[in-house]
Amino acid sequence: MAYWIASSPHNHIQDKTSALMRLVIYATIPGIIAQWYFFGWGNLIQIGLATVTALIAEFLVLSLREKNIKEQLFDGSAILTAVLIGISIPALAPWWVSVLGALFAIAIVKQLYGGLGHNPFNPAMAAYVMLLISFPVQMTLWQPPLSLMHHQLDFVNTLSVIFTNFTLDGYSVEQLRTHIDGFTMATPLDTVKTALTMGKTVEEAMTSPVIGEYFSVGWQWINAAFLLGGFVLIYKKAISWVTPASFLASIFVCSFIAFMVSPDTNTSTMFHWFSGATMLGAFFILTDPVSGATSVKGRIVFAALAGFLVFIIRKYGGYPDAVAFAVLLCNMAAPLIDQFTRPRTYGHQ
Amino acid sequence: METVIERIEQGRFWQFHGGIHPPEMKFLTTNKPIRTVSLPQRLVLPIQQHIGEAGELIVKPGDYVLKGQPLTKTTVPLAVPIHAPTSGTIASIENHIIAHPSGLNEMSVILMPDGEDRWRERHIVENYSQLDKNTLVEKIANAGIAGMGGAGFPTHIKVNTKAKIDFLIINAAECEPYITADDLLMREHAASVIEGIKILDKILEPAFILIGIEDNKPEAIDALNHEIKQFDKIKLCVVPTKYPTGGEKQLIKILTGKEVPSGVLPSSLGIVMQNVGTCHAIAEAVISDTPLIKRVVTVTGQALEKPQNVWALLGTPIEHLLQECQYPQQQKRHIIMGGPMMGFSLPNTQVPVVKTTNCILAPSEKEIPDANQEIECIRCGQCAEVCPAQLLPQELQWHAKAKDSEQLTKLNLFDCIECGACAYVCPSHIPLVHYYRVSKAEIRQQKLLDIKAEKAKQRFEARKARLERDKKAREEKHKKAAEARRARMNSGTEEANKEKSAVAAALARVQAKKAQQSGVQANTTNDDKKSQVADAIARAKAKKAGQSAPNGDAGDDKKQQVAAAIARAKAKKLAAKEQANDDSAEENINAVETKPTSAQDDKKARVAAAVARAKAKKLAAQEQPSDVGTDDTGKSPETISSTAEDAKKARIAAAVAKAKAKKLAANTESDDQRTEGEAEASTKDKDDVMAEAIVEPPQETSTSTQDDKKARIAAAVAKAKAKKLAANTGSDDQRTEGEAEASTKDKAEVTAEAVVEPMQETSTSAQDDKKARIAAAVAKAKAKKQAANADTDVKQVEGEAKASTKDKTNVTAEADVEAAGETSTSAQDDKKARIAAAVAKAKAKKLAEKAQKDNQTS
Amino acid sequence: MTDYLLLLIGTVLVNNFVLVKFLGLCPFMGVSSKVETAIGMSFATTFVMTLASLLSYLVDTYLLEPLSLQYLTTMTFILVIAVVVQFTEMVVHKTSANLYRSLGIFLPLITSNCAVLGVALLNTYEKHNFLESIIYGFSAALGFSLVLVMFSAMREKLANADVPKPFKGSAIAMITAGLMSLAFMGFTGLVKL
Amino acid sequence: MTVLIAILVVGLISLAFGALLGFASVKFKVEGDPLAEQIDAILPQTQCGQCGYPGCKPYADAVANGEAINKCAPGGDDTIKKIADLMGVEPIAMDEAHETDNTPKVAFIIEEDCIGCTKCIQACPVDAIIGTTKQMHTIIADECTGCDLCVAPCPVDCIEMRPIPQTTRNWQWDLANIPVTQID
Repeated sequence: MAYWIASSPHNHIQDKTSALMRLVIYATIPGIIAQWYFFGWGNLIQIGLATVTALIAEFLVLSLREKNIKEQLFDGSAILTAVLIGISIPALAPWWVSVLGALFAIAIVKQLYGGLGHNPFNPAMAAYVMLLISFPVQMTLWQPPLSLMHHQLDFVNTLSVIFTNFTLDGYSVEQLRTHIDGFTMATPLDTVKTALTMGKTVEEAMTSPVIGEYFSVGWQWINAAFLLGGFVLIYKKAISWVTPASFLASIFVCSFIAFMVSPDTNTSTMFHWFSGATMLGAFFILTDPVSGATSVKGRIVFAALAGFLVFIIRKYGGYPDAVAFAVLLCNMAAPLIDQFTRPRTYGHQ
Repeated sequence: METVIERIEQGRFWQFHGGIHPPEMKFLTTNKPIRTVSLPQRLVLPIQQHIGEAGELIVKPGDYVLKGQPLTKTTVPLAVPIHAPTSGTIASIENHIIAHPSGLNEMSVILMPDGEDRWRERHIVENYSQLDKNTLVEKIANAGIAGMGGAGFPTHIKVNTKAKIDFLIINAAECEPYITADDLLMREHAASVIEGIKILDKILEPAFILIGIEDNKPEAIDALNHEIKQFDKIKLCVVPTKYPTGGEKQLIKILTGKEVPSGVLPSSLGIVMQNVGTCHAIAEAVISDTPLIKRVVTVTGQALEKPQNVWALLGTPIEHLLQECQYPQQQKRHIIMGGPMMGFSLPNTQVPVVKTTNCILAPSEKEIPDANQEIECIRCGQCAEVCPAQLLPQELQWHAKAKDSEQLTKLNLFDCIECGACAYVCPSHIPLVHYYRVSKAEIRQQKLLDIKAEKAKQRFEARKARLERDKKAREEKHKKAAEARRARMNSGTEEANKEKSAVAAALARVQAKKAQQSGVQANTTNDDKKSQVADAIARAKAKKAGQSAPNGDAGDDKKQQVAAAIARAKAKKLAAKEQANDDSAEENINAVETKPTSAQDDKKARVAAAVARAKAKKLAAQEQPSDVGTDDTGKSPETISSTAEDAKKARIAAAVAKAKAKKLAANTESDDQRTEGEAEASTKDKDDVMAEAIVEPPQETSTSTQDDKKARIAAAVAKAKAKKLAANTGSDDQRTEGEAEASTKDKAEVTAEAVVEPMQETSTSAQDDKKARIAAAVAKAKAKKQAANADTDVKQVEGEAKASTKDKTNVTAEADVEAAGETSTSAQDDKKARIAAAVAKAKAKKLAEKAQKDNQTS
Repeated sequence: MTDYLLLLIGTVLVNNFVLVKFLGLCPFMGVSSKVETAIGMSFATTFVMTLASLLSYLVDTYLLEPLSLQYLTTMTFILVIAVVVQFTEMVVHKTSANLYRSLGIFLPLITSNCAVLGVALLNTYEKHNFLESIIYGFSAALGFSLVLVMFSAMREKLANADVPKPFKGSAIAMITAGLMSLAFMGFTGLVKL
Repeated sequence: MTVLIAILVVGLISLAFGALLGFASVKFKVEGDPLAEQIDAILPQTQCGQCGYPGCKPYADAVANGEAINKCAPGGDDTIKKIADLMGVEPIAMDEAHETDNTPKVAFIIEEDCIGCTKCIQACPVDAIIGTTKQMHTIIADECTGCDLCVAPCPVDCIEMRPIPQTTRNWQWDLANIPVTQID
């Protein structure tokens, strides 16, 4: 006659952390589809490569540390990190870039600190920053939208570019990126930044074909898709709405003030919202609970600081899209923010 | 104040932070009335069923008690009596398992009901309104009423507050899932609940009375509304259903918008909260004079065929309730006392129902699945969102796992009400509340230890100061005595010269004794105390080194010997110095000085002993692992016990040697005093460091000279015996170390006995010559037995001889006891006999151990 | 005025003394186990660096240059810094005893802190005028303090993380500092000097 | 010539600063070292001498100027941790020579054997033993710190160290020790 001994409470809601993670992964699907639609198979292949490497790395480290592999391998956190890396690096980056990134993210940034729940930095963004600083060339070979390219990039060609740097009929990535009129196309943020540094006004910068009719061909829809994914997450209570709202609000306020000060040299607020990795950062990266702040007040400060840094680096910094740097800087500040934004306890003043 | 009432009138209430909506599962028992249960075979009544002290038992096993008769009475204010739930005989009062998560046992009264259920005489009170406040509170106290909501705080204290009460809040929220006890109670006994509330109103005279009830109990709300129609002071507040609305602090926040400051009772805010069940019990106690002997318990859970609310007598084992509601005999039994959120799992079903038991939950497998795997916290913050006390559970569990109590107190761990909401929602299935309970217990334990350490520090300081004061006092006294003596000596009168000659004679005698002793054995008979102590320690260390040599490592052994050698050398040097200033006239002053210096040496010796003991313990520990390593496991248990035995013996030897050294110093001192013959000796302070010294001189001066002579004879006999023993043990040197050490202990022991004997003899009063003679006889018998034992060791007679010695020692042990028994005439004799018996028993025990050690070493 | 501001931001963020110029690493690693000690250390270092850059500027321009004794700069700077640190140590010992004890050896060690000597030498090297060298000293210390306090808050959390045995303690601290400097690379080019 | 000037200048500077420091050191004089008292406050005050010092205060003074911090057996690991935090050093494991199981123990006198020799009373550092010569002795349970100094001097070996029994008041929620199997 064995009695069951446990400490209260005895019943429990049934959702689990792995279900939470899986939900976030499913929420990235609209964004990935938009990316596939506008930029072809590039990112999908990168995501595949990153996921395989991430799982292998996680398996190795977990077996090394004799942890419960079955339980922790497929709890979704490694896959989520891999997916985020796959989405954020350029579509035509060589294969070893995403492999190295996934390896660094899982082995160093996550498992070395003690596995799930102990890593102070967001693994995906730390990997992205490491890759960007170690391989600046490969990491800035951004593929222009398919509609603007005069060469056709089907699956097999993309595969060969990723693995051999050349398409089947011998074009290098550089050639793929040159527009018919001869100049190399870059991301909208990059084009605007180079134009501004050359003293052009924002309108002139906006005329470049990369911008397209609204803010940017392709990129705006990808951001819109991630926004959609974000709303699903908020509705399903997987993430708290506070972080994205505060992040987008702080970007909006900064860019709005800058725009008011000098409309010529500053892009519009919506441009900031729907270009680069803003929406991805707002809903999928800043809301990573492990590396962010925990209390509600803490999250507001955390996200506002991130938005401010994104704006500062985009406007004055050397890198076109600074979401990754801003996230890392805020992860660094998170423990300090936590110490100063503790909520008032019941019965204390 | 007005705003609070206006908002309550409009039914608008405040909100508390967080809260969860677990499945209520109350449908299992809401549609059935409260059933009375058959009498169980036995009732188990723990004497403490409330917060505070347990009452004092006023019944003993075998008494016949009537129903409602009090079993314990209260002497301390924080105590609450318990009563017999039915008439019957008390089978026993013993430690029985109680309703506590630890599964530990506590003192409980086991009552066997006789089935007649006969009440004690009760005087019913028709109109309680003319009773004044104190009798009401006294009635509540005598009825043994404690909070029935779950805490069990004695009601008569809560009700007896001096503070001005604005709100009397009746907690009818019952937010815990599954539990419907209060709901059914309100439906069926709304009248007596309102009576109870009126009694509380009479005692506390609050400005308003609010009944907080959740909106998921419509029938109970109707029943209460019907009752409170003609009593406008009571307001019924129907609050939204949310767990933990029933929490004291949460309900106060909802109804009055006030927050109870941390660590303070709500009465400081002018609010007193009582559970509905308690009100019913108050009404029963005051009106129909029935003490708290039964209560409504919800026996529920889908594992039961017929879950229902029952009137359960206090002390009914859970087994009985489960049988009543047909709990199938299944292999894995999963039983919780209390609800699923705050209840604790029971280690077995013998646990009795107590005053705070409101639910027995027997869930089926699918209702409450087994705890699944706990994984790392990802700081998702859902627990912080639901925490009603607005804490940060994810930070708390991080520091609780790291046992960082300073951070935990900074994060206000003690404001956690352990409601379980955070652990309920945690997606990583971390048992958060369990971590907090463990940390809270650790922090409380640490506080207790700090207080105890503080107290120990003060006592140590006080003791040191006392010893300092005594030393100074003693020095002045000696200085005064010395001047007085010097003044008398040179005053040139007749008795002054006689005194001078007496001093000279004493000096001569001491001289002779020292010469004679130093001749026989260099270090053992040397009478200077300091060298004695150092010798003893050196010997003990050398012996330990000798012992550990066979199995310890060589290095350690060599260090021991070196230390022993140094100690011996130091001892000899000191002895030489002592010799030089012995013959000077101021010898007794030196004696005086040696006493205080010896006090320091004594302390140093004690420290050395402590260090030796610590090392001995370490050595014993070292030897144990090395012994276990030996192959014949059969033998190793004895050797382990024997090595532990050696370590203890070594410690005892060191201590006894010290004691002996002190005694010898006392003897030399007593000789001087006798020569002085001053009254001064007897006035020496009672708690002088040399306790024995006090024992001997006062008795000696008071007994007649004749006894004096006999004491000296006995002392001489003892000394002779000791010398003889030392002689023959010296002969069998080739015996192993253990043997020699055993024999030296014998010698020490014999002298210890000798010490005890003269003390005994001299302590008899003058008129008891006969008794002294008997005591001497007893001493002689023991000495003879002692000698007999020593011979058997020497001859090493195999098997039966040892058996015989064992019998003999037992026989002699009885003999001692009888001998002591015969002479027990006056009370003093009795005491002396007991001492002799104790010493004999200790000696017998030691002999038995030694004998047992003999047969393994041979 | 704006270029003073740019100098300040540039020194605090863009060429942060600890994470970009890698100066003052030993107190950065040594004192950062608890936040209170880190804050204490930050105040002490800020006080020393500002005062040291001020005095070294004066000694350099009004003593060494007219007598063309430039070759003595390093020695005199070290002398100045030693004096300032000794003075600070007395002040700290007097004002708060437990801060003095929790800093322990690292308070006198500020003398040998390369950031302090670094700021003095860089002042002369980059020909800062009087006001610039003070701002430079102060902002260098501000950068040092900001990173030190953030790093100590992180290390306090890392102390209880389930880091593999060989990496516990300063190994994981080094890696974290590496990742932090990675993040600070984002500020490159922020200020066009 | 310039070398002379250089020496002069450096001499001048160091003289000036020397004066400044002299003045400052007088003004900021600090006395006493509160560290020893603070360490003493952490120690469990059992005065048991197992650390090799005749009491807690001497051990605290020794630790203040350099003695190893892991010699306090009754304090166990958390005392070491507290001293390490106070001194800002790495906490080290308990010194195995002093390793004793520091489950809290209380001395107990077996009444039949006690012969009233008062030796244990003198040995007890906190006066937790009541009794005079020739009278029965007993130990005040909640004053006794379990330092085990009284066991040795007793000639009839009637004092034994008993662990403090676990009651519902000091139970510490370790569910593992309930003798019931847990089924996952």
